[in-house]
Order: sequence, then C-alpha cells, then structure tokens
Amino acid sequence: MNYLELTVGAVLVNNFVLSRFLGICPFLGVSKRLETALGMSGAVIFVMTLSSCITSVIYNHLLVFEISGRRYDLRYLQVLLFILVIAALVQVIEIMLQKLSPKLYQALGIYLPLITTNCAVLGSATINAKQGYSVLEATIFGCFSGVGFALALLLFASIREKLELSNPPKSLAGTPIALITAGILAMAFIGFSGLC
Amino acid sequence: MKINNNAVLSFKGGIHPSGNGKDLTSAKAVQTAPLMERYFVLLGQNAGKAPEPVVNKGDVVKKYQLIAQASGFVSANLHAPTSGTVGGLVTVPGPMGVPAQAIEIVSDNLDEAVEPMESIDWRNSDSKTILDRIARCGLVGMGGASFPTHVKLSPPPDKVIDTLIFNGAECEPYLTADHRLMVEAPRKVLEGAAIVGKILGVENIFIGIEVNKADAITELQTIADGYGVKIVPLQVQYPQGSEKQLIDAITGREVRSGGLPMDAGCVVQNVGTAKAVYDAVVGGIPLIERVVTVTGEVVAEPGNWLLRIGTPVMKVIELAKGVTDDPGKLILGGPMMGFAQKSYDVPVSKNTSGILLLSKADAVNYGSGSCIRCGRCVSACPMHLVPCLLGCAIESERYDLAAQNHVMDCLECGACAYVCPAHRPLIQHLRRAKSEIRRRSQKK
Amino acid sequence: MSEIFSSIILPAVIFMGGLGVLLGVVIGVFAKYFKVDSDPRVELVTELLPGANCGGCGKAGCSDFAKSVVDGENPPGKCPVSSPEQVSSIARALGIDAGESFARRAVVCCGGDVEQMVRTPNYNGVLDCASAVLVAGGPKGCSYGCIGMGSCARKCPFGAIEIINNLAVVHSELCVGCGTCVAVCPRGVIKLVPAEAEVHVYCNNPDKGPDKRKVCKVSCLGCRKCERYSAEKFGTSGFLASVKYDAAELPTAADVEAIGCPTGALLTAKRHLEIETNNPEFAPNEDK
Amino acid sequence: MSEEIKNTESVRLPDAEKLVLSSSPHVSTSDTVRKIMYKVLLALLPAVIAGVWYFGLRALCVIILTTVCCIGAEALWCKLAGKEVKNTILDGSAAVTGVLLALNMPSSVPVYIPVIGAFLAIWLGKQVYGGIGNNPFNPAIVARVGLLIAFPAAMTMWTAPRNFEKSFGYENFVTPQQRIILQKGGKAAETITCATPLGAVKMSDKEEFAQGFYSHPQMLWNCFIGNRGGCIGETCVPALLLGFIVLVAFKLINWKIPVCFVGTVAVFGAVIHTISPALAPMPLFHVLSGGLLLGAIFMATDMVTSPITPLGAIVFGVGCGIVTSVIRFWGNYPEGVSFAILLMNALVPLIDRFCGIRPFGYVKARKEVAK
Repeated sequence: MNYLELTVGAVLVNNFVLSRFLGICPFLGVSKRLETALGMSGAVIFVMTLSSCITSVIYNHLLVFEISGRRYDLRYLQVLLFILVIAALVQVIEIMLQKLSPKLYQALGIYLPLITTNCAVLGSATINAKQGYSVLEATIFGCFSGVGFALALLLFASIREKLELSNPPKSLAGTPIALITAGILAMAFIGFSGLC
Repeated sequence: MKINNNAVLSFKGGIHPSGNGKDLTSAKAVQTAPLMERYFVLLGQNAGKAPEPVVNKGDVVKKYQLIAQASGFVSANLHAPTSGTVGGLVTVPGPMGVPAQAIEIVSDNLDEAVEPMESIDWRNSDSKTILDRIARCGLVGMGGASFPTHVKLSPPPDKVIDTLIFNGAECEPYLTADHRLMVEAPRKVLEGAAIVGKILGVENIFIGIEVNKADAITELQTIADGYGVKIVPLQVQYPQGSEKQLIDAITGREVRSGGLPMDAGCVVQNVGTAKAVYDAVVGGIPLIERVVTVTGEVVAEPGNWLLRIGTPVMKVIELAKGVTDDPGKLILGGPMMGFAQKSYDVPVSKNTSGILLLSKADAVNYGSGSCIRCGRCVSACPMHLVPCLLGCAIESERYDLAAQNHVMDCLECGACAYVCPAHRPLIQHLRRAKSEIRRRSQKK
Repeated sequence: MSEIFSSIILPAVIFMGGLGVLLGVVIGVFAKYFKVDSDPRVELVTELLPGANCGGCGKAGCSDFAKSVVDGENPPGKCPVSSPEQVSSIARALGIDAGESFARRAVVCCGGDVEQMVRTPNYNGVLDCASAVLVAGGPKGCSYGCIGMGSCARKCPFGAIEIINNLAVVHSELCVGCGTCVAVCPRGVIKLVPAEAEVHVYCNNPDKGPDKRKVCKVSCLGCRKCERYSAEKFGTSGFLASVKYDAAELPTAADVEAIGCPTGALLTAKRHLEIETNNPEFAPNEDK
Repeated sequence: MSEEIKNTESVRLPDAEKLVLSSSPHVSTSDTVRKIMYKVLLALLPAVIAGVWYFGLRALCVIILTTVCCIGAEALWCKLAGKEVKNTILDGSAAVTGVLLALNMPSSVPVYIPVIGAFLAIWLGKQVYGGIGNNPFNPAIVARVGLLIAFPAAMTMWTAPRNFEKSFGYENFVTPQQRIILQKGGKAAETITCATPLGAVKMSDKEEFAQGFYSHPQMLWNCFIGNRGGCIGETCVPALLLGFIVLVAFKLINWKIPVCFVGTVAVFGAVIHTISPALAPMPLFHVLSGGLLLGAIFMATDMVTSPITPLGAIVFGVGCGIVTSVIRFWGNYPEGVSFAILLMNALVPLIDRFCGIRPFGYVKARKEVAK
C-alpha cells in the first residue's frame, strides 16, 4: 500500500465532507467562526485517529479468536462496537475540554457530543474494515481523513466569515448560502479526481 | 536620516490627486481683508479645554486685548480681532457643524490696538520666557489639529527631541495659504522656526516643502542657512503633510502605533505656526489673523486673504466677489480632510486654512455600491491598512474585526475614499468605528 | 438453541459487555481527574428566561443574566422582557425573592419629523444615525433631536420602532422596554419610562426657546405652562420641560388637554402616534 | 446674522439651502466601477477577435449568446429580487462574466449550454451572494466548472480551428476517418472535431513519441499562435498577451498573480520534465497549451475573488499554479486551470488573513533616537 496515495486520497480526492458527504452536520454547525472550526477540527482529527486505531486493532486482532478449538467470528458486531468506542472517546474528550478549555467547550456546544454520531468518524472506521487496512494504514487513513475534514471545515469557515460581511438576499442569508457555497466547494474538489 | 544632497523625499503609500486646483490661487498674493462690522470669535478653537471669556456684554475692547483666558494647561488665550464693543456670548454655527459659543465683537471701525508687548531678544532668553510669550499670545497649531503650541513645545523631560520639522508640504489640493506665506514672508517663517528650535534646544531643523512649490523652495533655500534651517524638497504626494508621514519621509523613523511624534524624537509644526511664533515673540502680537485660501471653481475671484479670526465666511465670499454658480459644498480646510458646513455664517478660526466652495460636479457623490476589492485603497493607505476590509466589517457592525485590523491607526486622511471607484463613504465608516471603539473602551 | 447461545450470543454479550465496562472505567477515571463544577440552576434559569438576548438587563445575554441571578447579583425581576409570571416562576425555581419588576417602555422624545424640523443641507453618506452625527451633526437642524435614519428600528429585537417621516416612533404595545434602542441612539433622545406613563414631552433640546424655535416648530419652548399647572407632575430643567416619571401620580390625557401646550411638545403617546401616522386607525385601540 | 448681509453690490452670494453635507474627502477619482468593467471588456476584445477568426461565426454566436444570456439573467434576478435593474446591467460586470464564460467554451457547444451557463454564473455564482463584490468565487469559473461536470461531452467537443489541416502534426489530433477527409482536401474549420494538445498528451500512450512531438518547435508555434483545438478564447496567445498589456496598463489587475501562476506551472513542469521526461513534455508546452494564459490573465485576476495584498497575490498565483500542475500531471482531467482557480478562490479569505501587510508604526523595536 502506498502511504502517499492513502494520504492524498483521504485529504483531497475522497475528502470526507466534499466528496463522500459525510459529517455535514458539524461542517455546517461549527463553521461560523474560524476559531471554533479550528477547535472542532482538532477534536475530530483526534477522535478519528484514535478511533480508527482502536477499532482497527479490535477489528483485526480481537474479533476473530479461537477458544478451546472453537473459532469465534464476531465481525458482524462491527457497527455496534465502533459506536461504543467512538462514544467513549468523545465522552473523554468532552470531559477533558470542559476542564481544559471551557471557552472552546462553550463554542462547540452541542456539536461536541454530536461527534459521536458524526458519520465521518464511524465512516472512517467502517471504511478501514471494508478495505482491510492494517492497523498502521487504518491509523494513517483515520488521521488524514480527519485532516481532510479539517481542511474542508477551515476553508468553509473562512469563507463563511467573509460571507458574513456580504449582504445576500434575506431569504438566502445564513445556512442556504452556506450550503450553496459548500456545493461549489465540492465542485472544486472534483478536479482532484484520479489523483490516486 | 534620509537627508542627502537635495534628494526629493517621500513616504510609502498615498495618492497623487489629479488637477489639484492649486493653480487657482498659487500665484495670488495675500490680500489684507478690510474691517468687518462684526466678528465672532469662537471659544473652542483649540484642542483641549475651551478658554473662559473675561469680557462681558457691552465691554469696550481694543485690538489685541485678551477676551478669553486659557482655562488650564491645554487651552489657549483668545484676543480681540479689532476694537469695538462686546456683543455678548452668542451661538453661531460651529466649524464642526454643531452650534458653538462665540464672543461677538462689534467693530467701531477705529481698529485701535492696545500697547503691544515688548519684543523678546530670543537668542539671549531662556525657553521659559519664550514659551510664556507663546502661551500668552494664544498660539495653536495652524495646520488643522489646533493643539496649543506652548503645550506641544513642552515635551516631558524624559523624551529626547532631536529633530524639529516644519510642515510646508501643504499636500491638500486647492490650498495655497502656506505656499504664499513662505513666498511672501520667508524671513519671518525661518526666524520663527529658529525660535522654536531654540526653545527645544534642537539643532536639526527642517522645513519640508513639496516640489510643486518651487518658488517657495528657492526663496527659502537662499536664506535658510542664516537661520540654521534646512529646506527639504518633498514629492508631491498626499498626505505628505501628515505628521507621521512627514517624519517618515524626512528622517526615516516610524512613529509607533498610538505614539506621538515625540516618541520618534521629533516635533512637527506648521509653517503658519512658525510665522505666528515670530509675530508673538519678536513682534509681540497675539494671534488674531491668519492667511486663508478662498478658492473653488465657482468662486468669482479666488485668492489668498489675511483674515481676522472671527470673520464670517459669507463676508469672505463677498470679498472674493461672490460666486458664479451655486456651490454644492462649503468646506473649511482642504477637500481631503476639511469639514463640510451647513451654513455660511460659520466664522473663520485659528485653524481655518482654506474656505473651499466646490461645485456640484467637482464634489464626490458617495454611493451605496459594494466593494469590488480592487485593492486601490490598500496601496493608497499611508498607514498601510486595508480600508476596504475595514469598510465591509464596519458596515456589518463588526467593530471587533475593525479593531483587530488596526482601525484605530487610521489618520482619516481620505486617500482610500479618494481612490475608491465605487465611491464608498469609507472615511465616514472609519470615523464611526473609531468613535464606537473609543466609546466602548471608555465604558469598560 | 444452546449452540447459537454459546457460539453467538454468549461471546457477543461477553465481548461487548467487557468492552463496555472497560470503556466505562476509562470514562470514570477521566471524569474524576477532569471534574468541573457547574451549577445546573444556571441552565434552568436560562431556559425560563425569554431568550431574547436583548441585553436590556445590562448583561451580555440571557445565559449571562441567568448566571448573575443564580449568583444573587441580580433579582430575576431585572429582566425587562419577562412577564411577571415568568419572573415569579424563576424566583420560585430558585426559592428567592422575585425583586421589583420594572415594566418600562421606550419613548423617542422628539416630534421633529420632516414637516416640523428644519432640514439643513442635503446629506450624502451612510444611512445610519451614529455615522450621520459624525458629519457636521447630521442633516437635521436640531442637534438634540431624532436623526431619523432608523438605527434604533433596525436594532430593536421586537420590531417596535417605526420610522415615519424621518422620525423614530415607538409602538408601545410592541415595546418591552429592553433598552437596546437607548444604547444605540447617538443623540440619547430615547428614554425608558414607566410602562403606565401615557404623557411625554416630545422634545429633547435644552437650548433657549428662540434658538429651538428657529430649527423646529414643535419644540418645547420652556414656557413652564405645564409646571405651573402641576409642579408635582411636571418639571423644567433649563429650558426643557419634563414629566416627573417617579412622581406618585402620572399626568393623564386630561392634564394635557387642560394645559394646552403652545407648541404641542407635550402629548399623550397615543396622540403622538396619531399625528405621526396621520391616521388615527393606526393608533393603539383602547382595549389593547 | 444673515439678515445683515445685504446684497449691496451685484455680487452673487451662495445659498445655504443647496449645500450638500458629507464626510471628507470631498473630491474623488473620476474612475468608477463601470469604467473598470468596460476597460476589462476592451482588454478581452483581442481574444474575442482571435477566437472568431479561428473558430468562425459560430464562435461569435456563442459569445453573443452567452453575453446576452448573462445580462438577461442579471436583469431577471434584479427584477425578481426588486433591485435596481438599469444600473446593475450598465455596470458591465455581467457582460464581462458573459464574455469570459463564452471564451471558456468550445465553439461547438449546443445552444442550451450558454443559456444554462449564464444562469449558473450570474445566479449561482454571483447574485445569490448579493451581487457584484460579494461573491467568493469567480462567477465565470463557477459556471465553467459546473458545465464541465454536468455536460462533460459537450464541453470537450473541440472544433478544429481555421487552417488546421495545414498545421504541423494535425493527424495526431483527429480521428482516422477525419484524417482521411482532411487529407482529401476538406476544410477543417467548423466541421472537424479534434483533441486539444493537453487532451492528446493525457491519452497518449506512446510516451517517447509524444515527448519529441509535443516539444517540437513547430508544435509550440502552433500553440503560440493558436492554431490548435481548444476553447474559443484560450488558443491565441498573442491576443491574450495583448489583453494582459491592456489590463496592466490600465492598472486593473495585479500583475503578480498571472506571472506567479504561469511561472509556477512552468517551474513545476520543468522539474517534472527533468525528473521523468516520460511524464511531461517541456514546460513551454504546458504554458502555451490549455487555458492557462486565459485563466491566469483574466480569471485568476478577478478583483473580487483574488487576494488584496501584494504577498497574498503571490501566494494565490503560486497556489493556482501548483494545483493546476497537479491536476494536469496526475488527475483525470487534462486541464486543471478552472479547478485550480475555483479552489484558490476558496482559499482567498485565509490568504487575506494570513498575508496581511504590516501597518505603519508596528515596528518590532523602536529605533534608537540618535543623540
């Protein structure tokens, strides 16, 4: 497996937000300010990397085992398992953030616990499982998928900060214009198709 | 120091206003205005506290007599512009557009003066004597900010002042008052400059003049050495006459943000102030008159006039033989930083450098169009700010963003609004933000 | 059956259960080391507040105010928007005294609309009151009155201010007295008055009568006619009459009738609205 | 006071009622947004003429149709949104977008493409954001990329230019059947479709042959004068350079952007060419072919959607160049200029934020005052 291709693929070509359309909720929710977007990006990269690593360890090494000659294959439990791990991770992050950076905790608000149900995190874990990535590959993939998410989020947040200073028609102000912008951004990312 | 062999100096940024209207009056010699029936001497003519009136209604005063006493250190005396009776304290339109208090002097047409103060041999006097005289004569900066001169010339002892700059740039379009002053009274300007140098104990004295005033430069250069003053030719570039830009152009020093010229070891004075210092110290005459450019395409006879402080603008326009067409704007000062007026009854004050009547066609018509981010304001800003971004932020009431982007450093020189192809009212936005941010920080 | 149990269900339960317990322990440990004390009452009070985030209480928003209520810094009644019932429910929830409720309304103390006030030169610039005053004090003749560019109307969270003929007029039935407009107005011409007051002096210019008269037809001349009528209800500071809002008894429409203000600066809110809208139908009905 | 001033002589005195009150400054440049847009149109004129010369009247029809549709779309939106119609149309920005969009289409596009493109550009690219000055993306680029994704076949059907049959190595760009027609003396213009040089490079599997062929001086000359397949406005380099000179002379664009853009593509191409000649023809070929110059000179320099500071312009240009090269060398699309500009437009707010200029008076340490 070529790690460069894996990286570029995760960040640009198959960008989680702009190409796979996963994780749209925090993408729209916390992109109003660059600072919060930065915090969210950090949290998502952290959760994605760690969850990819842990889930792939469990998936690759713990779910198929043999006890006294009997072979057990628990891989059908993957979705349940992934969610459990992700939820626990998010919980830990939330507890830590509340203590370490109450301001960011306030700013992220409901979107922080919602990382649990962020399909991008679960998505990266399932893609790892489906593609049969090794633990290292899965960790890299998870990390750079998070970076891709962060890239899209930061780009989007900076544009939205600028849009705040413009005056779109009333009916389009706010989320509608943000969605249109996200669509155009996704169009730009199509240009990267075929890079790997 | 950037000074070397007569190089033409300048700063980075700024604009070159085309057809700057100086030809209208630059060759017109200063005329002395006849006596008026009434003068309205505004109380708040200086930065800082307004002086307290010391005359009452019905009092008989003589020319040069003190009529209002400085009320504190940052304040300046006022003197009667002519002899006559005091008409009392009246409300007149002020130069800032809001009604202001003024002492009315009804002339008796005799123009009798009180005994002038004795001339000071400044070369052999100490700074304090000279400063006292300047304070007594009610001198303020005549370039526009009207900061009391004696305050500006008493820097705190911990500040080392090594350079004294006189501003003869007169970078505002249309205005030629300082130009004429330098051409017609070069010795008074130079001696005034030398007096100020003596007060501050500074050897490096410069007079910066834009090269479009070639006659003034030659006139001064031939005799400047005798006064220990150096004449510095400057590029024709607005706002060359802004303190910070002038210091940058001549010495290469940058006054730090929020700082004063003295932080860069400099004091900047207008050449008009230098002449007033000479009059006060050598002539013993308080500040009651100044040179004012009366100009504009619609003025019948544009020219430069020596006007008593307190002359109503309408009377000045009469002196200039009226107008040929209804002006769209009356501006006190230059077209870039001057203030638009509501009324022709506003009187001339110590910092009125020009009375400008702009025709409707010449005046800018501000629009409500969006910024197209052409970036011209960015290259025009002498403070190297990003006015277009500031404008958009302020329109959306994002004062925090404006503050982050250094709106408080804005000079309000108007270069950005001048170059804006969408004619956005940028300076108004910037002023709004500055006042809002100041208000908020006071609240805290 | 037992085959399925032992080969599928049991391992699954054991595995997931084990993992669950493990992760639970991890979270527990983190929760212990990163414990933050927070007061659940703040959230409760925030929910009970109207959520207008108007800042009328002087705090940055409803949640900030909730915090100050819980901390005992402010009584719940300080919230100008909450109805008395809402205030008492907050007080009940916290088991504290509700504090005096200040029901107030905003009044634009100026009657200088386009017809009444001299408009000096044409204005060309930003259509915003605070920006306009920076240009020679704005386009209207009076330097104390309403500028009429609607900065307050745009900021009012309740849509209670209307600009009619370049004059801001408060629809008091919509106004909750949050005071946002008071903070916005660069002239300070908007005042918060008791909600039950119905008579106001629609002038804000303290200059001498003749000076005022030059710029505005409906200015208060400072003739003291109202003060002579009742010194308990009216006062005069300088050359400007005012209603004594903190007096025991507030003036009524009958008082206005009896005084007969020579310029018409002294008016009931209802009559003021009638004059400005030029249409009595738009005035609030008696039953409102 | 004013009563005292009696008009004794025949001196005309001004009337205070007519004064206008506004903030300083009271004078301003005579330049307006409208003049700027008309100057840009003037700069586009050489490219339009060259396009019509090479691709015939059909190209002219496409340009006119697109421009008219753009203006129509703008007028319709303003009408529906209750905005001022006349001044919005007259400011010329819709016309500029229309001409730019048309120059970015092949001359053979079916009629519906310019119509859809115009609405994409004006409505989706510009008016939803609040009209001129508010759009984060260049409207013409939004429409071009949208069309390319939605109608890939129609947008990549290239008509052969005038005298194509006489150009060097034309056989390599047409199908065998068309080659026969041309060899029998058929005229190329408006009847024959051909591949663009970049497209041919992408499809070429005979790498060694390709190197020699695409770097051949005559091939480069064809690319330079515009005798090659491509969009209406992108082929004729002299016309584009003329437009560049006009834009720079009128100070309408920041020259750093196109120079950095093209320079980066050239350097990137040179590096790749040196490392592995099999992957890329010589850099000059990359500079002259495709829509690089059209994009760099007219699209990337759009005032509204490019950075405002000098350093930002350089970063923007280099970024465009890198993304273009990456897509050209490794991506599925033969051409990456539009994608690159669209992507870099999205980055402009970040660039503006981090490539600011140092305001006056923010020196790190105060200079020592000379004693």
